[in-house]
Amino acid sequence: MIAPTDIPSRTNPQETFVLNLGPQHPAAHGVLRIKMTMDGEYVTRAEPIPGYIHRMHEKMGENRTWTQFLPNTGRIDYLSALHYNHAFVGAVERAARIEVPPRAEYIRVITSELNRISSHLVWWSAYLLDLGGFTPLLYAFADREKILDLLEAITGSRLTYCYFRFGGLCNDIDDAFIQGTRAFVAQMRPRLKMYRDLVTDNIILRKRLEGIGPISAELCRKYGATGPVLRGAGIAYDVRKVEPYSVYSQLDFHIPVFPEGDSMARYRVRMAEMEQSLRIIEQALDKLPAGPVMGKVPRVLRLPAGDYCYAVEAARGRHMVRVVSDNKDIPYRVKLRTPSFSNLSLYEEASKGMMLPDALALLGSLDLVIPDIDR
Amino acid sequence: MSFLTAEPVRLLLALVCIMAFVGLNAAYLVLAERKGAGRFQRRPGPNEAGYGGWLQPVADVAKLLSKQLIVPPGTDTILFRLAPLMVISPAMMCLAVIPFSQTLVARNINVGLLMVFSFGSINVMAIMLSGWASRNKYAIISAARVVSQNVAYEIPMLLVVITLLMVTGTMDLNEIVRQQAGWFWHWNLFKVWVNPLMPVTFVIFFICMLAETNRAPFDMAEAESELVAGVFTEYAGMGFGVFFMAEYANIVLGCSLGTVLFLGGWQSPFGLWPGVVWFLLKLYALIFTVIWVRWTFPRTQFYNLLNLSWKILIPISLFTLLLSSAMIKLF
Amino acid sequence: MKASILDVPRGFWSLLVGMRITLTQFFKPVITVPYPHKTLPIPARYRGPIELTADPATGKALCIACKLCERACPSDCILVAGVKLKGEKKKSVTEFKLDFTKCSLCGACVEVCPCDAIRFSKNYNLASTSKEDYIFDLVARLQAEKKQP
Amino acid sequence: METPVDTSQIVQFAALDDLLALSRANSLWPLTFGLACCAIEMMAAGGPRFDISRFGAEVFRPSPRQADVMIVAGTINKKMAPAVKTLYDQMLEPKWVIAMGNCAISGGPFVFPGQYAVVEGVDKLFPVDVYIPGCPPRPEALIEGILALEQKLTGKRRWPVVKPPQ
Amino acid sequence: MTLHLYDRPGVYLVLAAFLLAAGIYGLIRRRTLIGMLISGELIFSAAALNFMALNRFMTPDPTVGQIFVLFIMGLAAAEIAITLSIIIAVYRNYRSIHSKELSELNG
Amino acid sequence: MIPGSDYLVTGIFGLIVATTVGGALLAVLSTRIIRSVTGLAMCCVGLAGLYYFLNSPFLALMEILIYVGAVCVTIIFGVMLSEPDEPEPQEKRSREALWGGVALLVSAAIFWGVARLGLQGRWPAPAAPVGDGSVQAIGISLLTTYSLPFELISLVLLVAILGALTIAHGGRGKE
Amino acid sequence: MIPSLEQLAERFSRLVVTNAVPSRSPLPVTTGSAPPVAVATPAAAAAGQTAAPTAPPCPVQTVDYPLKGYHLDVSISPRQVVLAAEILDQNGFALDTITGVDWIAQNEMEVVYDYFHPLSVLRVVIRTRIRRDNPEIPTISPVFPGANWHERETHDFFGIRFSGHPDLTPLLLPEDADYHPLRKDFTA
Repeated sequence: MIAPTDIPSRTNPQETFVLNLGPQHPAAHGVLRIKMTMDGEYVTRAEPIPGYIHRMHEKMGENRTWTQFLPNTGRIDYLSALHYNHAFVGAVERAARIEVPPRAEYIRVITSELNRISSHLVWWSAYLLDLGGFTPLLYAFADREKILDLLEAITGSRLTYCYFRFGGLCNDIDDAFIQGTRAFVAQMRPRLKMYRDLVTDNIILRKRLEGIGPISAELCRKYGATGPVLRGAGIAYDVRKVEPYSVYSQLDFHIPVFPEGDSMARYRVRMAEMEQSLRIIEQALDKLPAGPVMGKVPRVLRLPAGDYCYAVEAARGRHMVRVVSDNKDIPYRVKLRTPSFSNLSLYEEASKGMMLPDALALLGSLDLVIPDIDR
Repeated sequence: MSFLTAEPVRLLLALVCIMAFVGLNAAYLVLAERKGAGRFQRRPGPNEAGYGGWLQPVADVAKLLSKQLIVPPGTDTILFRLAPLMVISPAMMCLAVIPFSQTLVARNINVGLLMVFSFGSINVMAIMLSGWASRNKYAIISAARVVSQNVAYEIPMLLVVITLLMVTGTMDLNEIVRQQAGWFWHWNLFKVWVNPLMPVTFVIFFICMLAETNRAPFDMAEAESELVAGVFTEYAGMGFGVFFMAEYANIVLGCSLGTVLFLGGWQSPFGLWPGVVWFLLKLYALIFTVIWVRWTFPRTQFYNLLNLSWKILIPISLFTLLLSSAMIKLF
Repeated sequence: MKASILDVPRGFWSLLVGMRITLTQFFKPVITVPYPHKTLPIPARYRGPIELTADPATGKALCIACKLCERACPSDCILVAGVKLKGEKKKSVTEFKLDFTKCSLCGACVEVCPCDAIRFSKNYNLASTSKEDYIFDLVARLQAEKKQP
Repeated sequence: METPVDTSQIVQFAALDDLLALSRANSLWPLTFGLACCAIEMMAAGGPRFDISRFGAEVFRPSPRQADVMIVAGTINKKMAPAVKTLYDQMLEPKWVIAMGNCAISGGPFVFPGQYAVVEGVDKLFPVDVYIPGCPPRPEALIEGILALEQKLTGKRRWPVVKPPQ
Repeated sequence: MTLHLYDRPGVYLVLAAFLLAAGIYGLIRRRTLIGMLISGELIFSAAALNFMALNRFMTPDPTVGQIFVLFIMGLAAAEIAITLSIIIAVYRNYRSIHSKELSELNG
Repeated sequence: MIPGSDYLVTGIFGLIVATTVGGALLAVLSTRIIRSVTGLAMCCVGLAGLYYFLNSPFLALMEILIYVGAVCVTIIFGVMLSEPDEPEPQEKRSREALWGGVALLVSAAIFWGVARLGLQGRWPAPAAPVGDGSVQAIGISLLTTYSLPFELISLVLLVAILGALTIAHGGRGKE
Repeated sequence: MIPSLEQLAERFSRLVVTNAVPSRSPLPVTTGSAPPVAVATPAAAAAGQTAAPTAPPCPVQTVDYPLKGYHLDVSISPRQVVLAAEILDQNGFALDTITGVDWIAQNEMEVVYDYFHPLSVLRVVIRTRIRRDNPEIPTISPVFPGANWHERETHDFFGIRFSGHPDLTPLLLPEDADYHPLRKDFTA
């Protein structure tokens, strides 16, 4: 509704008109603006214009210490804050060669996977909201509250966790958390089945998503799209498997892949991923070793000069942190490679010639978090 | 001229009553919808304004009335103001012919069914005008959608109603109800010996009714996530409130029609309570289903919606039409 | 062709399944915690705006005004001042200002504090019509708390 | 002689005003407008656990013309500021603004000397009625903000005050 | 007696004449095809009203006029369908529906 | 009979006439095509009222159903697809005025002539009614006396639909 | 097709040899567990704090993944970035990200291209240096259309011009922004 109410200028009817979707638009999931050139209901060109929530994370990385940058990471993609914590913490640990105790690594995996489920639940509900279904949002949020309760009890916050520390975690988990998580896993499975019956198998949803917005594996590669977008195009690329970090190599799970490449495939990938996450959580809880949750860390952190990368599989795809150090206690450069940025960049090409509702269905299926694009 | 002068005053009174009925229904159906949605989603819904939220509609209406009045710049002022009126008045006119009980009908005319459909068709035009007058891109796109949707669903709707007309042989709504006297298998819905596809006809009628009233899953007029607020994007305050009211008035109308045509109207299966109670019971059961459907399904894609009408509903309803004409001829 | 015809009843069935699910939910109890009437338990580790802790014996703030938290804070929202009182080994805090509107609740200050003088409060439901309300004078708050325990 | 009539009229108007204020306070329709992290907590406040609809405030309107209260939930940067201002201008009187979260109050953790992007508080753009601090605030805090707005409108609080646990 | 205006054929006939005149005025003045179409509809309506009025006040069989009006309506619907499709086709090809700009159709 | 209901009925009749006249005027005088269509719709609603007064509720409803529900909506649809607002007058103002004058003159003359004919005509007294003019009677006549025109009209409608489809489709092909 | 690390290293060392910076003779590929610091020269490693700013003497080196987070580190001249992108494109790589680093002390800008392989664990870093006062480098967006946005972003933040880029208007900064905030000498 931002767009001033100008009259479509079809005085020369050959011309198409421009629809400014956003920055405030229900389908923009925040403040994305998409300049749509429309021919009737058909999109001839959809040009995303990000930057409406650029928050200078990379600049902030250069003017505070390594430790002080940590809270920022939880706010880049606030829906999977722990993954972003993990990537930055991992990069610094890699550079400073800090050993992380195994218990901490297992807890990191458990909390990260809980975070992934909660992130996918938010995506699911927001996507259904895009498609006009309101009730799933409420069901998903009810389930998500259970995850938030668990995470809040151990981290102290509900959304922008700052739980991981260089060398471990800021505090240990307790029995209540373990039991609560097991109970949650047990509850979540029937809920996922209910979601399948209520929404996934629903004819209206299937008709809306099947064959809509096909994205080929080659397109993904050319644009660097990762995560469920790439896996929905038939490529089993998952950082947890390809560049195993933390203790993922010791856990048994598989990467859901759907070859169709349409919105439904991306949808199904995420729904299947939630089940895999539950599996990972169960295994990690079983294998959880005893011991400390904090390794040996120097008091003042100075990283050896050089550049270091650390990639994690965030809920939206490959998130890589590249830190450049010049052997000071503040970073020389922090580069955040965020999945939504690359995933959105293919939108212009993928949405050509679609109808407006389909283009929005495609947009939602990319699962964007706008601050993740703008940083 | 007896048909003109006999009871104009009574007619006016009845119209006032209908207005009150529609207004009250609209206000409290909104509340019912919000509370119902809450129940479907396991939350209480509005319950802090007044005891259990009973004053919520009052608060909403008072607020809407006290909002600043503006006609946004660039709009077609006359049409912009006219459109809400055009939306709400036909629905009220149509309710005049609905028999709430054997005697409780504002004006029983022998072409009542036709009346409902003819005035119902004004609705489309009003929504279109409101979209056009807003001079807002979202509103115009939405208006174009609403028209194609309504035109597409008018056809199976009329076909279904014609099927029913063959069965009943009259367009007098009260007469149609009278024919369904007795236990509930005498309702048109279950008259399978007249036409074995009668329940299917009812389902088609219900779907078309949802589409004609622009209710989810066919709410193209106000496709929030796509078109901001659709045709209502530029409307504010009571202008918007009237559209809201019209939506619920249309639902009441559609469900009353469904009750009369298929569910036996004021006929009672047991005869315990007076007819009007039975009528309202059936009416609100249908309305509940409408709400239930809305809070269950996602919105259909626009061309799927047209496909549903042209490729599925119209052929089926044509088939039922042929079938019932054949059955009537044979038996 | 056959598949598309079969699609109609199948699709219709999927709709009925969905409606059955929402109807079962309809008859289940609500899960809302009506906030001002009832409240959720707030976990022990909940991070609210920080507050000073007092020595249970003397009732005075434990803070020694070492300013470590001030330096550790990523958002510069802490301002500490202290004086060295006569007869005491350590400095004691005279001013501890928290500009909560800049805080990101990261916990750096709490972790860096050498004498556990800061902790997270559980003020989870702050709302006010003035933003000056959130520039807390923690020393004054501590004293006010002491007066009316 | 005429004075009593006048006073009674004034009294009546005052009663009407009270009624209107009460109506408005119980029918705050927010604008669908999430910026960042806080928007998720805003959604959670609409969720079944907290259910903002109890106060009649769940009717999120996507069009500013129909909204009464703008919940600024998240950081506003300089690119976004003109758009937010436009949205505020497109809303009709009477309208209110709730600044939710530290970013909306003062730029929050994103303010540092020499920053180039963030607007340091939404009150730099237009008047704000209620401030809800936190990063992000809990949904209860948002409900508390709605109640604070109601208190501002009607002058009294109809709900019990919740003391946070120690 | 003056009250019963609705019982006098003259009122209807004058109204019909007015509609006819308005239609003809529009037909001359309008420069867009759709505008002309609307004026044409007015002329149709004038005829229909005349039929109805005469049917009501003059003829022995009250069904005749109604049937003719029904026919008029059917014709009008057919006319609208065909004209609008022509207009849209013309518009697609010439990007204008102003009658003046269509002169190239002449030759 | 309630006293004063005469006035009421006459008032309603006046309102209907006003709607018809106002609608017609709006339809021909407005420069915005969308308002013209609204005028046409108003005029048709007024006509429906007149039909009701002329003892034919069936036709009144048909008028609304066909004209407002179908014809006007179709026209608006056409308007939306082609957006034809009246162009700025390209000719000289004097010519414009001339055309306007001519149109006014012609239409005024027609109105005067026809209205005079209508008012002055000596209409024979109505004969005794034969049928009752109800829906049933219309249906029976349509299928007996007027079955040939009825079939013809159906044929015309069918051809019109097919023709419309062909024309519109052909237009698209040439894009 | 999944290339092996050795093949790739070989291919890039040939590229470096054929188009090498004149002053430098073709160098062998260093392999295996490189020292934790980025540079192989002992002098630089000893210097510590000034290590990173100097360009690595070895243009193609394989790196121990757990230490750095990538496998192959290639330094090339700015002219060769397109060629390098083409090689990686042919080998089925995908563009991870493009970014800049402002080495203000050396008066140079470093442009870093990260690549990953969607089918295997292979991470390649291509880096090049350009002069800081006239930062210009050819665009690789014809090879990887996804580079379009990354390059725009780099232009936003560092003012590096990508010659041949279709549209360098600010992406994340306001449309009229003429500042480059991630330059080390930037002040608001």
